[in-house]
Amino acid sequence: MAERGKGISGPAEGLERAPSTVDEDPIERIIRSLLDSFPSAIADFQKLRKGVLRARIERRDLFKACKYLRDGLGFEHISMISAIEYEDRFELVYHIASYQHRVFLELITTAPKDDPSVDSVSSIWGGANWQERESYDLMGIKFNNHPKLERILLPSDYLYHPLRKDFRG
Amino acid sequence: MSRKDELTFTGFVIRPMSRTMRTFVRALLLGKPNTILYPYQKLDLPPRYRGKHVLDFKRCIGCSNCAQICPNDCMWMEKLEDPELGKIERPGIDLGRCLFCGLCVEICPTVALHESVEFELADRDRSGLRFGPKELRDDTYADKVAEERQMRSLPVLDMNKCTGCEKCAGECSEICIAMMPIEATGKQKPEISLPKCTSCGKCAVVCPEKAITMSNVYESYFDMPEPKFILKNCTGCAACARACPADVIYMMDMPGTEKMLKDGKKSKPKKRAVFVLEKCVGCGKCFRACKFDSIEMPGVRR
Amino acid sequence: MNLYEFCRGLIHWLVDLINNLWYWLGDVLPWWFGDFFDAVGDFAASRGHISVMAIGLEVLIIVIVALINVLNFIWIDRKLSGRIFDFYGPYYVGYRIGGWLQNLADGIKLFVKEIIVPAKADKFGFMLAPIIFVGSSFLALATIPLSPHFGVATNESGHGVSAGVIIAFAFFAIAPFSILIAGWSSNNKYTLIGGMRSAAQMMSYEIPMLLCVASVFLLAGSFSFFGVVDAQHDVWFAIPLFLGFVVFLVCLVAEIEVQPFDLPEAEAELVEGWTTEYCGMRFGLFMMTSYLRGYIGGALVTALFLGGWQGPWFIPDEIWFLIKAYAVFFVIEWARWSLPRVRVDQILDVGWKRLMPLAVLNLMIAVALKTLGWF
Amino acid sequence: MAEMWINMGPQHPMTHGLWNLRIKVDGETITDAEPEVGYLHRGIEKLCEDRTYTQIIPITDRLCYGSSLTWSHLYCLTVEDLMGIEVPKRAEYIRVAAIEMQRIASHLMWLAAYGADLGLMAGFIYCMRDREVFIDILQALTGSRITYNFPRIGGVAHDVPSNFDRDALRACTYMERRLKEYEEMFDRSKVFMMRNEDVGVLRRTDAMNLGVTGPPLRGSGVRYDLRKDMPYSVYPEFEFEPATHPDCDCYARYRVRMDEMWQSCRIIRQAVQKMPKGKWRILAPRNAPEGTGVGRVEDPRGEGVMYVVGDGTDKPYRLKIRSPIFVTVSAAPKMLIGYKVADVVAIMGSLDMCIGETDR
Repeated sequence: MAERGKGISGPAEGLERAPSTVDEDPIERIIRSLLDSFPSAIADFQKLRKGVLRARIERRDLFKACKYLRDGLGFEHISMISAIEYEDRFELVYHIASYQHRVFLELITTAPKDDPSVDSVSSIWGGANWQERESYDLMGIKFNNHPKLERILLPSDYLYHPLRKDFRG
Repeated sequence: MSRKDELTFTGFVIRPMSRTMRTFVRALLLGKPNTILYPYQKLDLPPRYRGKHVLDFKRCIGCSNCAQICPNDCMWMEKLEDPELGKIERPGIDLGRCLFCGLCVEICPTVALHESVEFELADRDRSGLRFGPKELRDDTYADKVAEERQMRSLPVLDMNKCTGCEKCAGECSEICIAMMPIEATGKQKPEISLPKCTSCGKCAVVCPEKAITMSNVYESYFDMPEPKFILKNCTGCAACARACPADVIYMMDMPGTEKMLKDGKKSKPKKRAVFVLEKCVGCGKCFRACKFDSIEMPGVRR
Repeated sequence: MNLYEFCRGLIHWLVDLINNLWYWLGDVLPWWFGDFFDAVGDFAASRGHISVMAIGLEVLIIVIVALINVLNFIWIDRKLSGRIFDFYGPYYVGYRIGGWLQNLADGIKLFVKEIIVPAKADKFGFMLAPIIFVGSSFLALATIPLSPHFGVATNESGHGVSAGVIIAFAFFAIAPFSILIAGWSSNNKYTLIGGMRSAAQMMSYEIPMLLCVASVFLLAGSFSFFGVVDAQHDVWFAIPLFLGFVVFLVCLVAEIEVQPFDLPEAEAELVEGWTTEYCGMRFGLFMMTSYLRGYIGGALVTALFLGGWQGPWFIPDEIWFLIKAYAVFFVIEWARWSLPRVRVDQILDVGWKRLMPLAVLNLMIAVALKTLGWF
Repeated sequence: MAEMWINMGPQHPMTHGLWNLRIKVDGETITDAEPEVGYLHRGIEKLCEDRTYTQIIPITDRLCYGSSLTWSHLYCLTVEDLMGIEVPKRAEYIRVAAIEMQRIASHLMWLAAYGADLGLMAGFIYCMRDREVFIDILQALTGSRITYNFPRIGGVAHDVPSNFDRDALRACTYMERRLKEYEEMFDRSKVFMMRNEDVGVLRRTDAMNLGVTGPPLRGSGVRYDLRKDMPYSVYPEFEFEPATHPDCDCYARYRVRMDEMWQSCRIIRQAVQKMPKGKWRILAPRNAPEGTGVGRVEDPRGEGVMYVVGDGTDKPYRLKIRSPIFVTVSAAPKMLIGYKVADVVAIMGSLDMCIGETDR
């Protein structure tokens, strides 16, 4: 029998609000440190609503940026990975949330039509594993270094990626 | 709340068993059990319950909005001959495919379609679930149920009588009536901005020709597409006016388009369609009737 | 007059009736026929033949009574537990008698269903398991008398089998083997786990249960039902041996496999456990027999701890016995519907760490009571 | 006994839907587990690309049979974000009251299924019986029992019926009395606690890393409730406490859901009492602008997110749905390994599976 979750004295332990040593809003701090770390990669920074940010990032810097987001900035939770097909490109939207700072980040990266592949972030967030498989299954995006990139919702011998616009049932 | 250390010896069996025993005694001695013996007793259904549809033939104008909003394409329009109403078009429903989402009832501009509380619709055959307009018909149902939709008294314009005298625009205190010239006819018509209208009825009173009347119209929460008229394609064939279920389209002469015939007489002038968009229900029938691409409606299937 | 004598008298009367006609036939027929007729008639009227016929009739009566009881038990299970759940239970079939006929209707439905044997099952074991299960349960039933006058174990001397309780428990404990056979022969992973669980479960409850029975024997000084019940003339054993009574009841729930301990057929985790592959009347037999075992369990508790058929004079002994058995069964069902199922390691825990010491303690109490001479 | 793989599903009493849990057992101990989903994939995301914005609302109802209202509400929130619509205050209050009723109904259905999983049949029947109270109120409000089709883009479909506030307050009082009975029947029952305590331990770090959300996350000691921490709708105007529990086991998840029912009763009372007068619906545009909208709500099962891309027409270009259970079930092997076969029902039951939203 596995032992109980020892060492958790109360629900709030380790989850206090952002430390007040930084003088400004945690969101401002996140934006600044992200821009400092990836000046070339992060573009088009927007504050959409209260606590919702949007950023664009180059495909090759995605993994590094995600690692920095989790380890350096405390984005513990990957909420959603959505793949969108446009006429000239694929867009991958990573919705990443931070439990500490109450921030919701929309990280967008693009992949060209002829090479729809990005680095997998499932080694950073375990929750990304199945979502990447789903994106592969339905949209045909390849995720490099994914532990098990197989179809998940559709049968394994299915030939098409049905969410692509050229798919006709 | 309760934790392991609070558990006492009674926790093994006595507490949960006393809980069930209380229900047992209540059900056995004090009252009836909670079940409803279905075929003999029926549930009390609220008036909003969404069951089998009921169609009021007299209210229905045959606009086919219900058939268009249906997410499952389970409605169709059927042409039929009625002794009272003449040649009409009314919707039928395939309840075997129906979601019972109620969007058709919500979009109906005249509240002709209702959903009754009847839910026992089982049949041995799929074709038995296809209800044509005649099976749905119940012209008295709408009077029996309480009205849910809001009504507004709004001015309705009859272009056949309108002379373009501008009296209504002068009278309107909210300045919601503007006179707009009708291209190529030399006339003008009042355009009423309905959101601003306070239903005061002055325009109807002042109109010398009784072209504006106040009538009760159901409020709609759906943003329907509006037809866009392209004058240069119009041949004046009046197919759209015949197709329109809501009397939105009037055919008007265009002076100056008369041609000289061989015998020296002038032909009749060409006609064009004029839209009174305040009355439009956005069904797209004119768009579908027009063979000359003279009407555009973005987002409506042909 | 006990049941055997009643049957014997009945058979005797019938044989006499038929023989009168028979001998008359022999008289009117030619002599070589007549001799043969006389011989057959004499055999029919012989003492041994009438005894055999009487025992057969007795068995028939007891089985019919038991089956009616089983139908009642299923009805109690459905109807009264329906009230526990705040609904009606069976209602329309047999409306006048509270939906009692629903059980018969279900039985008829199960009869007309096809019996399917899985292709890769061990056919012999698959067929054998229900036979052992039903047969052993009926054998256990046969040893239990409802009163001094009603029971197959009563013979002409009227004292019953001297080791009746031991025989009842011996037959009662055979069922897990048939469950194991059924689980293994079905060739299905769920049934296999169910069968293994049954074996593990038997290890945990059988010993404390028999220790409790041993304490009863100690106080009663007899192995037969008559002796045990007679010894409870003054006070029911449930009062001095209250601990043993509780332990026995818990073990009994495990033995007849109802809710808190129905691990072999835990329907949430192991589809239907060891009965997963059975269908039609074979499943019906399993189902019926599990309620029959509930009846046997109630009867055993009644006989061993609740004073058996002893009660006020205005109720016949048999009815008094059945009332007690029904009450015990209702308590078991009540616990069944209000408690969750335990886990397989927890039943071993409960059996060995809780029930076993309590059973030993109970035996010590019994020894003390006996030594003090209070019984 | 040698190790063997067992398919629990696609048709199995444990699964509550159509999915398959493959477990590798050594005797009765689980050594490996592998969930398989996809049996109920209906292609809702593709379906939505061919429907107008209004027509999608009844389809989003079909995402989850347990809490269909949350999903249509989430869809409407997302599209309102895309279109930039401000919803009338009264509509928001009606929505909140309806959603919290839906949350209680959904949790009651979970508790019923959980009771049946553990073999507690009385719990099953009682919870289903009490769920009817809320279903009846929702039926009077929306006109349907399971798939409500009630929220609209820019408000709700109907105003509240007469006597709604009286019925809602009465139902809350009834529910609070019932909850005490449930606590007596479940918490105080030793056998129930034996099945739940120290079973299915999911550590706090694991829960955060694996993307587990909702009651399982709060049951692992993380105090994160979207209604409180990233409020949507009018939730900031209500007083309530997000339920958390530090124990990380099945009992903690059970406790969190029970406490959430208490809090939902609180919210319903406030919503009904504070409900302002006014319009309950405004006219929404037919065509959405180009751009994106994102909505994020606290579903009864976790965090539900929708992301919609509009292209200027009356149909969405792309609609992505994040199902909480789809991610949570991928964490199942972490919880299952090392426990017994009988614990599978407790662990998977405490996650509250809903296959409709998982497979979409």
